[in-house]
Amino acid sequence: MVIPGQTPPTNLDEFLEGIWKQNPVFVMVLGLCPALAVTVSAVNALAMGAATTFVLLGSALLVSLMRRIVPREVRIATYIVIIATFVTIVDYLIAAISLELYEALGAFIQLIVVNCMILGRAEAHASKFAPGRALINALGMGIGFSIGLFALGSVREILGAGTLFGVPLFGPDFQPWVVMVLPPGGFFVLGAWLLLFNWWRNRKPAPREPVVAAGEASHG
Amino acid sequence: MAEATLTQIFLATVLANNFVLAMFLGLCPFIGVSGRLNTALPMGAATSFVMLVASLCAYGLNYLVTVFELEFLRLISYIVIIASAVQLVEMVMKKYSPALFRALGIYLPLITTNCAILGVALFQTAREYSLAQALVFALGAGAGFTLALLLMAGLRERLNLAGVPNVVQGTALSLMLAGLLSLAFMGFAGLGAGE
Amino acid sequence: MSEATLQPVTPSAAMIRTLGLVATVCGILLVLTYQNTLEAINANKRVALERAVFKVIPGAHSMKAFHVGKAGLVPEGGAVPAGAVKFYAAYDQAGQLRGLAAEAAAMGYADMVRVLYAYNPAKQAIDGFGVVGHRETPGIGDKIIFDKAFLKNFEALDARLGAAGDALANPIRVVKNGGKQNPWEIDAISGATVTSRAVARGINDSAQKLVPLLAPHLDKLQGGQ
Amino acid sequence: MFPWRKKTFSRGVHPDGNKSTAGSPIRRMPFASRMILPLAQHIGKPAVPLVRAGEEVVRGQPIARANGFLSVPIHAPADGVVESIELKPSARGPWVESIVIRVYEASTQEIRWAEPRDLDALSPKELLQVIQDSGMVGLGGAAFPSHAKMTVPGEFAIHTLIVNGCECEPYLTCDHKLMREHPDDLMQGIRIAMRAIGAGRAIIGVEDNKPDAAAAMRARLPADGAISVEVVPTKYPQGAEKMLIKSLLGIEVPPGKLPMHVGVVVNNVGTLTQLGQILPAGQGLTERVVTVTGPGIKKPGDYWVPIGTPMRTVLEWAGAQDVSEREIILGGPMMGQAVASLEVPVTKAVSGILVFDRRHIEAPASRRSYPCIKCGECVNVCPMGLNPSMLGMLAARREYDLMSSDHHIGECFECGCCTYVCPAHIPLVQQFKVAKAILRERVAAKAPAHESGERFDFGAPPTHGRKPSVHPD
Amino acid sequence: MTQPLRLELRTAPHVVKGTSVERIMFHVVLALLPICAFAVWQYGLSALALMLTVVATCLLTERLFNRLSSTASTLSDWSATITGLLLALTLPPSFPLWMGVVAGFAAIALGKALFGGIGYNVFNPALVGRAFVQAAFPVAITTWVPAQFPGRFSEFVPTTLTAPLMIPPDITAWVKGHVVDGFTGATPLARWKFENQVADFGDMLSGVSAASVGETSALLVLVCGLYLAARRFLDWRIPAAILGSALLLALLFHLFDPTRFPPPYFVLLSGGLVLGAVFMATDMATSPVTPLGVWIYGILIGVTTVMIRYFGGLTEGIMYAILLGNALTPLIDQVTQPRVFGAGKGKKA
Repeated sequence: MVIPGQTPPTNLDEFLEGIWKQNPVFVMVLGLCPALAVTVSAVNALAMGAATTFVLLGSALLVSLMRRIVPREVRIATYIVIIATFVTIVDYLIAAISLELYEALGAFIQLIVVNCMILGRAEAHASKFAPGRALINALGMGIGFSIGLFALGSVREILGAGTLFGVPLFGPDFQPWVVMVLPPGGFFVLGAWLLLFNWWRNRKPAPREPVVAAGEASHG
Repeated sequence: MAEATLTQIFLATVLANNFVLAMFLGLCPFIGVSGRLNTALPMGAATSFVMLVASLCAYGLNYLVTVFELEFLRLISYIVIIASAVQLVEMVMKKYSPALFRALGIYLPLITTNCAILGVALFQTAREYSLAQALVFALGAGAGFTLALLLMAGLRERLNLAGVPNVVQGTALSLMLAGLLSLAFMGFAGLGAGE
Repeated sequence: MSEATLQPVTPSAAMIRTLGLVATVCGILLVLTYQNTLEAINANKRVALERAVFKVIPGAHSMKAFHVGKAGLVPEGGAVPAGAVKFYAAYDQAGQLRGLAAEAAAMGYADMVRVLYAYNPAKQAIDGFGVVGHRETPGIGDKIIFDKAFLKNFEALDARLGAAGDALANPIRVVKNGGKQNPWEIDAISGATVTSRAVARGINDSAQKLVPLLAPHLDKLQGGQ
Repeated sequence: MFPWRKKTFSRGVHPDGNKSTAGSPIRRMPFASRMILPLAQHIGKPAVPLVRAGEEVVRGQPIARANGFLSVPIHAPADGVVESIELKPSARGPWVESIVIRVYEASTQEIRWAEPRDLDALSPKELLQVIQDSGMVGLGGAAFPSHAKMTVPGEFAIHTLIVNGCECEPYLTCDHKLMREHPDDLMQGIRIAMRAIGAGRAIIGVEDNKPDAAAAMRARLPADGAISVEVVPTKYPQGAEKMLIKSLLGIEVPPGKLPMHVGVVVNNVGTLTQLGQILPAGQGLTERVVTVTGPGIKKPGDYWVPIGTPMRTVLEWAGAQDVSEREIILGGPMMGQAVASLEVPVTKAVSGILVFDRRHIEAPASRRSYPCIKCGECVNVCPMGLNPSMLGMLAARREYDLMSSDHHIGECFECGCCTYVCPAHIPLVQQFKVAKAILRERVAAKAPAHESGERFDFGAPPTHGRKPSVHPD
Repeated sequence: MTQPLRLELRTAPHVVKGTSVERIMFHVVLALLPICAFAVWQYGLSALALMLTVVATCLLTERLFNRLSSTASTLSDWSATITGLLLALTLPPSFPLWMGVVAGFAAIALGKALFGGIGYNVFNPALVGRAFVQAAFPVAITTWVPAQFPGRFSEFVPTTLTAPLMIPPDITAWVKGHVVDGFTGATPLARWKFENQVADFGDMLSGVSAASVGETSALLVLVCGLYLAARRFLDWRIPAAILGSALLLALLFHLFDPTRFPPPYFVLLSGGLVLGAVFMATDMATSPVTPLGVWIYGILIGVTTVMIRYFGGLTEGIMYAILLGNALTPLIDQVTQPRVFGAGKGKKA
């Protein structure tokens, strides 16, 4: 986050923050429920990523626009209503676009409401900055989240079905590892990604503490 | 659609379709609060209680929303009612059972953003459960959540004394443990399906 | 929030004003979305349902949904009588009844297995089958979707009404793979017995209810009224 | 009530007895040319010297006086001259203030400083004073001043004196011999102790591997039936106070409490036998029986050893010529202390000297230590009902407070059963000793040493454990 | 005595019982060998190849993680060997070798190395491996071949040599060609569950039925277990509690409805109940340490096994029951701490 006395972050920094430094999936480990539940395939993962990004952008815009008039006592309630609105919107949009996708994602679209990352962004960023910056940051976060989901979904689809985006990769005789599309596989794949990240961070000579904003790490 | 019996719903929700281990609901508190046994139990109890309240509220709300054909307000009203229910529970508890409040109080705010609670409301709606089914479902969800939390807390407390490699420490270890627990819970698949 | 105590308290009017504003903005957004997507969503749902029904009743061209209960037959949209069962009637291009379809569900290995089956009143048999939704083990349970031998069970699965008219003459049941001897038996998939059982149980439960209720109204459905 | 049920405590272990010295009689060991008498041979405050360098002393003469209640005097073990009062190595390593006596070659066994008295004429209180003056301490190894142990505060009524003749430690046979060879002295000692504590009956507990000792004592039991002999199963640590009380009376002493709380005082047979010997004669404690044995000893046996005899002299006499690359243990193998120097003298606390040679120490020393595999053996054997497995893991993580608050480390009396059975070779007892020492420091730091009314001010007790009340033998 | 003094200074106790982790583990390996030999006699080359592959994978994986964590080799403690042998014994004899490699890797990596190695694992590694491949390859792990089929010492089951990552071929035709009369390709448990046929007592005792590599002869497993228990390398209370509670529960069900529930001996002899109870539930690191806890743990496993078998979707429940027992072990230990000497019963000391 912005630390007084430092040069204010550029737009690029804002954008990259969510993609790398504070990746919601790998660094902050937020929004796990949808991340694990729907990532049985790359398509689902991307769809979920897109839906979440949409909600992030919409709520960031609205929260940022209203940041001066929302009294602090009711700000959380306001944010939740705004987020729920955009989630309902995206819920209807997906149902209108593809019923198949809608059924694949199931109740987890609506559960975006309680994705703490979104509330966290609204509280910690959008409510403090102008719409332009808030949108850039939200877009970065959304893309970062989508990348995280894709990393999960693609591994699970490749191993669990031998395909990527439904395209067979290894020919017809490939034995799928069914466990990967089952719940344990979700835990294992995300766990393995985190292991990889830990290992990568540990092998650097001077490991930097991950920057975690206080307001976001506290609630699940 | 054939009706699932109450026993089936309960068993399936606690074991085979455990909210945490099979449906990935309530993962954040699961990872966050499962470090110690003495916090896991109150957290589980508080969550179960709120789930029951939320399930009851959601049932009534869903009825209203359907009657007045305001489906697009369902999600908003659910999330608002859950947040209010938590507040209400907190106030009632504070007034009538301060001891319980002291034990559970710090967990209640955490519960608002617990997707397992909203999950109970959303799933019972999607599955068109009757009131009795919905309540049993909520009970099962709470019991399943508490069970998973307790198991996880026990394992993590024990692993605190183990030589877990540095790379594995933290969330990665919790996820791997959850995966193994989830693997073990697969044994319950189909339990109660027979008769 | 401890910081709240340090801040000046916002007057209630301002809070209410803001909340009102938020509610208005959100409400407008919601209603707009709802109205603009409603048609598409309903169309999607209808198409999906039709596709499913037409798959289990080949040759069908149009379909209607009904509820049937003790009190009688009610087309979709009307007041649903208590204890009624929903089903779909499918008609060919000429408007002749091709068959009836209903949904069945039962607890399978992992979760509810939901299927759609076609009931042929003329043959008094189930002659179509499709899976609507399941969470069974890939590679085992999902064989119910494509296993040819299993699907063969539903080419003419006996569902005759019993003499009393309140239940099937022979309950539909599953037998071990290769053990089918009677037309009302379903040959289980070897290795996927639990899922096969769920399918049979679901269909049996549904047909036991639906077929007796339907019997008095069959002629009404014929012409595609 | 349940004759088919063995009278014993739960759990415990059965190490090989190795009591090869049990058959032979006790022999006497000659005086060394130089005796070293540490002023702190007992638990409590060190004694205060009464002599100066150059002063002549005779055998039995008090050369140091008790310093307060929890302290005992020291008597000269032989005729000679005080060479110096200086720092000398102790068994545990640190050098301690000791009186060094150069022994006259003509010194004899005669005790020349004694005042025989009629004990029956003394009140219990006077009796306790006489016991303190004799310098008697618990000879089983704890070295807790005997008069202090026999001083019963008013709120307790003692009904039974338990005489500990178990000698559950492997190798040791000194108590066994005393019971067999000096039953009359023992009976005399028991009478004295019973009077001092006001107990109406006394039970001598003997392990069933010493039938001859039990028979010898039974033959000398007084006619009034106040004293009885009970045979208990051979099991380690049968000789721990709390275990023996449980075995004989079926009573468990609550955690953190002393046997007095259940109306019992426990004394070692060695202590009471020697009390019966020296008290009527009005002598001081100048010698004790020591078992000298082990694979590295050529003439193993039990010896009357004058207190203050250097270890080297004892070992030479017993035939351990080459003592390099050996392990020398004071006490039994389960709880004894390895010595750091051969200049260390035999003190009142030394019940045995074990010498293991290279062959015996090499194999265990090279054993590999594993993480705890949770086999649960330690839980199965811990006589105190603790969970050493858990305690060990907590100790490795330095969770000392948790060990104390949740897992009762304070109850551990370091009997060694857990380490004895541990297949992962975890030094559990050592970890617990460290943990208890650290916890004691923490407690001391929290409650600054204000002069409390607590009578049993143990001062800074050596690593014998927080409560000397529970100690084998 | 002029030479420099070298005194050993160690803390008490100075004598030890003389058991060691290696010794215990080695004897477990010894006790497993007859079962392995019997399996090879039953299933021939395929079983042998599978056992060797799985054990080798476990050892290599253990070594790999030793390297990664820069610790000394832990192969000599025999624990990885035990994991490999046990894992192989729970797999079907026709299991493709490449899947055996996956199972072995999962067992050591997920079940053991993750937690820091021997003593720290919270689940039985062999069962973690087995559960992983059960979830990953549900078809292959429920494909059975008849015991003692002719030619088992001269040829592999076709599935054994499946190319890595590929689907094993369908062996229905092959089995028909090698069939011992009446073989249905189902284990006794599956035949009971889906066809309500209780296998012949004698057949089950001698192990002439389709099953995993090592679970065909409950008798042999019991004898090997008795050897270990007699040498005190195994806690007899755990198998006693598991088998006892399973038998009792099965008896109750059988008395309640003999047509629906099989006789108790069937529960005991079919599937991997005895193998699991004797060799896997007794894994020291993953079972409770307290005396009361051990009984609770065993009874829980026994009851869960029977419940899964009778009312669950699976035919066999012992593996999941043990894994769940493992998961419950810390909680069981927590609530069954022994009573501290002298502490009043019931109240906390």
